[in-house]
Amino acid sequence: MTTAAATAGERAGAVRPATMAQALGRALRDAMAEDPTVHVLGEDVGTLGGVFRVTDGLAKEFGDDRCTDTPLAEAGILGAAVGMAMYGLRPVVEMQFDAFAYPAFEQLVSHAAKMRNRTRGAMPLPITVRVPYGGGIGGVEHHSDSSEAYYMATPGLHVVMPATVEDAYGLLRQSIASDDPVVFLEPKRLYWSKAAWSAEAPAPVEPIGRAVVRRPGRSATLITYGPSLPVCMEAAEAAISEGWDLEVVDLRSLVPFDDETVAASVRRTGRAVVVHESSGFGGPGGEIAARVTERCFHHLEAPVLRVAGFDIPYPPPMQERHHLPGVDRVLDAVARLQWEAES
Amino acid sequence: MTTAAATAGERAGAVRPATMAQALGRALRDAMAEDPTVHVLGEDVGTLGGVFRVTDGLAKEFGDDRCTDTPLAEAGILGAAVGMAMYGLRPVVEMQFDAFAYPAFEQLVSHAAKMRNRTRGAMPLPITVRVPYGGGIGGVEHHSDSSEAYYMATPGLHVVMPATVEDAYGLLRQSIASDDPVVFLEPKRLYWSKAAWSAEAPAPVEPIGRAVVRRPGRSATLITYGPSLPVCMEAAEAAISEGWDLEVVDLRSLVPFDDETVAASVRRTGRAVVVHESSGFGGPGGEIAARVTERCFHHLEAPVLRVAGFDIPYPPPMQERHHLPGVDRVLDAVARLQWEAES
Amino acid sequence: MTVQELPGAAAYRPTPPPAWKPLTDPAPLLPDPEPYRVLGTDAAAHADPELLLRLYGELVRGRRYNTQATALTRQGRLAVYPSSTGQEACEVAAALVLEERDWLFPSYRDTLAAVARGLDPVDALTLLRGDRHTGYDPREHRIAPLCTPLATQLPHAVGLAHAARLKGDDVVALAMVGDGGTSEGDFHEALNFAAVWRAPVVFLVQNNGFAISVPLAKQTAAPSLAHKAVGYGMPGRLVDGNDAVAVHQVLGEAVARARRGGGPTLVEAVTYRMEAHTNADDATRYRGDSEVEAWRQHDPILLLERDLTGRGLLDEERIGTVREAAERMAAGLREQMNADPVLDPMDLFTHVYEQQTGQLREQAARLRDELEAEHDESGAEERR
Amino acid sequence: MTVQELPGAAAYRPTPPPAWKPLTDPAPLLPDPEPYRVLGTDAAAHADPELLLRLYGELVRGRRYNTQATALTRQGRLAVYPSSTGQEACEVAAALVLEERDWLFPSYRDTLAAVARGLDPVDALTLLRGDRHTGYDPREHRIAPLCTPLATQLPHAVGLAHAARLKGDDVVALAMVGDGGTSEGDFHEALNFAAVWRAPVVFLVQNNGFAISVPLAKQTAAPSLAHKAVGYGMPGRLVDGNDAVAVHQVLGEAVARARRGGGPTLVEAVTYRMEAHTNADDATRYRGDSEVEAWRQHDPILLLERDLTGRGLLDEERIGTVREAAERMAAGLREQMNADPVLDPMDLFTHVYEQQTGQLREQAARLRDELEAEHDESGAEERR
Ligand SMILES: Cc1ncc(C[n+]2csc(CCOP(=O)(O)OP(=O)(O)O)c2C)c(N)n1
Ligand SMILES: Cc1ncc(C[n+]2csc(CCOP(=O)(O)OP(=O)(O)O)c2C)c(N)n1
Ligand SMILES: [Mg+2]
Ligand SMILES: [Mg+2]
Repeated sequence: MTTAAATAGERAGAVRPATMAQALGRALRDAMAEDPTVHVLGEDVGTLGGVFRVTDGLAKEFGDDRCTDTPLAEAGILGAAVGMAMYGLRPVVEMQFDAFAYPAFEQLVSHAAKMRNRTRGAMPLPITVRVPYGGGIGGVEHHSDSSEAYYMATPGLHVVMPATVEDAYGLLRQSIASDDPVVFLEPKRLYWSKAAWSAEAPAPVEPIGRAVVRRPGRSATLITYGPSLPVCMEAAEAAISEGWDLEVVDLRSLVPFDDETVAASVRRTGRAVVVHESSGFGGPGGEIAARVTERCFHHLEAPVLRVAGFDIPYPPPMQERHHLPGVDRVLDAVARLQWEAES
Repeated sequence: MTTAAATAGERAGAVRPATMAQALGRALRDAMAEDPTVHVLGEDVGTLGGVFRVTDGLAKEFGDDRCTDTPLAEAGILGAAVGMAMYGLRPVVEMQFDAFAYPAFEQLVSHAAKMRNRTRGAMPLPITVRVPYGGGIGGVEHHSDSSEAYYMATPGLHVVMPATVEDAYGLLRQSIASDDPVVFLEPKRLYWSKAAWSAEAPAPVEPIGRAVVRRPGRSATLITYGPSLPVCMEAAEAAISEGWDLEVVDLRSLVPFDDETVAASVRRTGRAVVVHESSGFGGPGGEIAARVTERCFHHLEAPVLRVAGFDIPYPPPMQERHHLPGVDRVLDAVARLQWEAES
Repeated sequence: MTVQELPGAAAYRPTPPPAWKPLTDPAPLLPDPEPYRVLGTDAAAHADPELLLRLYGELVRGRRYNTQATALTRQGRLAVYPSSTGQEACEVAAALVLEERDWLFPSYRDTLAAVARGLDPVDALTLLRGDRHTGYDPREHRIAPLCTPLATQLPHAVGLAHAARLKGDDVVALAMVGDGGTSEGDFHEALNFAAVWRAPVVFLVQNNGFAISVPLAKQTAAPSLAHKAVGYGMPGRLVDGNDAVAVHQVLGEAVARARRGGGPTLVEAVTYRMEAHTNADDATRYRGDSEVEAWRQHDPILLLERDLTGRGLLDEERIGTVREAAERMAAGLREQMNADPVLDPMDLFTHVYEQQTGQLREQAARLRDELEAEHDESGAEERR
Repeated sequence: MTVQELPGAAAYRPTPPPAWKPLTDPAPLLPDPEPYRVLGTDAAAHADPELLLRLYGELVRGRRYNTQATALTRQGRLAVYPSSTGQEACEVAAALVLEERDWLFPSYRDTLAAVARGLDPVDALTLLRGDRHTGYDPREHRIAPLCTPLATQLPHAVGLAHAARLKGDDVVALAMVGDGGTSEGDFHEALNFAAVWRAPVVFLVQNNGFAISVPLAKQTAAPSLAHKAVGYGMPGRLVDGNDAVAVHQVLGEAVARARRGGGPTLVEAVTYRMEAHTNADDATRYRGDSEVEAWRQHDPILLLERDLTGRGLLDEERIGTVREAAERMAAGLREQMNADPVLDPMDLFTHVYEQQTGQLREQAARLRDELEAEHDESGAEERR
């Protein structure tokens, strides 16, 4: 090993266990340090550091004007962010919980998503809307919604969902750097998930819009993202003993959607299950299954199946385990992929 | 003909050409006359009779308290309707245009949709939210959105879309009579569509949740609803000369979804195209295609295709004809249903 | 358009725009410059002793309920509890000021108001325990579900009060919201609807100084939250939220006005959240001890106790009796909350719609199968 | 908790709740009871003649723009036009009061303000003609896109003004909204943010008496819309919206206050919409002729013309010159609007995202094929 390499190694900094929340916080910090136009705003993001502590330390390091506790009004927050972006800033908005982004729906759908298009490119809006989302943390009503279906059905928005610590950092940096509005969905129950990671030299990640095969396999493809990735990885491990070698594709973003990677995988395996926590009906799974089928029809041995949350309002925490798609349901769906045809 | 029959015929009233807007207005009137708990509220619904004149005459006949011009605030309107329903009234809300329902999104999603479930059945909310929706009328920005994808992804809401004059009356009466919240999507460009219809003795229609085969056929199934039904009917006529006998299924409601009728049709024809005006990506078509494929996989000669609006913000009126799925696009999709396999 | 023949400029009097009506006098709508108080003033002598003692009993019981609920979070019996410790005067007065036929619209912090209105102490906690979103039939005690999305309950209160008035029922709705909640659009829309409709509704803002970590000064620049009333054309009232008697009086007047057709009122009660936002929050991150300490001297129980003791209405013995009653309530709550709630997972599908849809039937069947398989398996394990 | 030793009730002075600060004086925030006027009062004599004549010219030009645009709807050259006839004083004053570096946030009715600020008269109409959502680069004249969803532009103005202040730029934002728009939650949230942030923004409410068919009395019960300011802690100002000089003065003061760091102001201009809501609306369904007639006597052009003529600043000849200029503008507009806009359907996919997504590329390719096929076919037809 040459000295130069050693120095680079040192500069790269130590690889330590980090939580997703820490990686997200670091992404905000680094973005703010590099680019003075990056501003963070939201409820309790300043002094408190956010209810999930993702913005911890930012107000101290960059001042209240760069990391701002706003009045309690989500339409106002996003609307103000639109105006800030119109003036050339790069606002990063935190919505406190998924369901509390709904008051900002009109600003998101009728303005953030449409401003670039409306002005024929003259006025892009580089806004990142961070939304802690999904269930599994025992939250009371309105604290566990999965609302990606709403956002993906809104042309003009990017919809990004990290599932790993590395992606949390990398995708958030990319989102903030993007000149388009990004709805950045942070899986609440992965906030405290840990991985070895270097804050000083974070590993580069694939660009937004690229799906990644997290586990290669030959029997069938599990298509998933965000909070359901760990479930699928676990299911894939468990499937080995059943004789299935499952491939796991992490979408990483719903918009843009990576048809190539997904279709290539399904063409190889001939079978697919889409797994997500959001309700099934009208959820992302329908779109994904339809796209895959359009592209891979003659490669499919069985219809693309979906494992999703039930078509019910998110249940009380004591009942949520029945609602959330777990390993068993994924394996059950895999079992229903018409393996008889094989033999 | 016996005298009794003649009298019944007279009582039934004359069958005259009526527009969808007239049938909707009549449905409101009859519901209000029959049930004193039915209240209409919204912007300009009183004196003006609504910008589409659907509520014309109601304030005069039933008074301002039954048909109320509210302040200009959609969350307030729907929120007040929630409270009125909690007290036992049966509010019918008019949202002036599709995109102007977005300010009420939180009230719709977090309250209207969830109240019955939250209170374990103790407090159902019989609210009908009428939304003039879709494009094709040359409306300026924000006046032509199709937002059914948002509503169908929200458990607890019914989503109903009439496509005929008879259904306009019948489905609206059923929606108002329903003890659950209904998002009632009125295709703007069909408001002035006419059909022979008797206001005095409106023909009964199938219940909400039942799809109807509007045109039987054997070659392939067009699955559609609302503003795209006439397009599909026209396409089916045009297809005859190409040698295709198309079946047209009118869904009439997305929630509940009539899997039986749709799957039965596709099993018969072996091919299907979903047609809607809403953007394709994340739109209803994905869900429908996925459901159909799950149920009819081995009957399908080709993947279920989708003809939909592009994945773009609704364009300016002078460009909308390029965006809206028309007869040619439907026929083009039918042509892509892999007919070679046939011969 | 032709140029008209005009008199010289000085000769014509400015006329107001044609449709302009002389303004309603805003003066009666404006709140007094300082929060209204009774305790410690001469007015206290005129208060009904029975009411005072009732308020006192409820305050003590309420405080005990708060401390017990917080203790239950530590024991893992309650997932989360947003305590109203320090705010009991508002909670209790809001409950007591209403008639049985009236309606209460609590926010997520107002379990105590619901309990003081007669709701079973356990049923009030199911949302926060996590077994049921709403543990009670709202119609039984006319208490709307505890509401989590801030300020969204306010238009409900307006709609309900409006509906009652239309039906000719003599019903008032009282809706509770926090200082932070006043920033939401729904607050604005609700108050405007209420005023335009002259709906019999009273809005009680508990200004407890914070929205989680955000202090009032970052929430508003208004002279007071009560001043917002003027912009809707309703009276705004400012009251010391730790003075139970004052809160009861001010709310009582507002309820009476609403009842006699006088329309809505906005009441701002100035109080303080003595505990953290919830048990999961760390208040030391955003406020100092000295502020909390100052408010401890202004504790609502202390204020009332001082007054009652000073006027001979309360002595050590009566205080003891009141506290014992509160202890009994707490013990009962503890005991009941120690039992695990019995839940049926199939309930998930029961109340989504009046009639279960086909797809829900399918999903329910799938879950039933899973549960039976689980059951068989665990049965098999037991048999082994 | 122990019972403390207390002095007798009468002996202790009530103390305010600890964190309670004496209120800001609401008095300076309250609007005067009647709309401020200049024309026809002695104050008019002090106004700058040059400004008066400039205002007059713009009013006449603005009226002509309005009538021309409405005429274009009849000729099918404009899909729809929400005329600001009768409201020109507000439109023009809003435009003229701003510096070049400032920003204007118009509502869908305010094409005229945009034009008076320098926007090309045709570019201002693309939204309403239907060829482009926004026919101009907002940064060129610092005019935000004409905004259709009511009140949603107000938080944008606040955010932009806030951003400018943070950057140290001397920029003021002026945002326009109607009386109806004040009922929306976004109005509330924007004003609150502006006041808390002391953002350099001026809110101009054109109270023209109606929101489509809904009269002000069904919109609010407030003494005036300007009174809403108090609830945010900003000054509220009430002005005769048909008195161009008064509007210019009141807005000018508000802009100056914003510029020197004094924070936002809410200005209510009392005016009247002389035409129907748009050409598609039938105003006879909800209002009588006599009301319109009364306002005709209070026409903004008439008021100013009277004053200027009375004081010898204007005569038939100068009026003629002004009108000729307006006619030339109208003729130019007519001519330009007679040309069909040339549109490229492929534009539909160009500005959805910075980088076209794969699915948009596919869809664009499909449309291109369709268009080519169409083209070939019509070509073939022509050749036949
Ligand atoms: C619409 C919405 N946004 C955000 C939240 C998250 N949240 C819960 S409590 C709270 C602070 C509430 O402050 P305040 O209204 O003053 O009530 P308090 O907690 O002081 O009783 C916030 C931001 C929410 N529940 N609803
Ligand atoms: C959020 C929203 N709701 C409804 C509408 C439909 N709408 C267009 S103009 C209008 C009335 C607006 O009245 P006002 O604010 O007084 O402005 P004016 O038309 O008088 O200029 C309505 C209800 C809209 N554009 N946006
Ligand atoms: Mg508070
Ligand atoms: Mg108006």
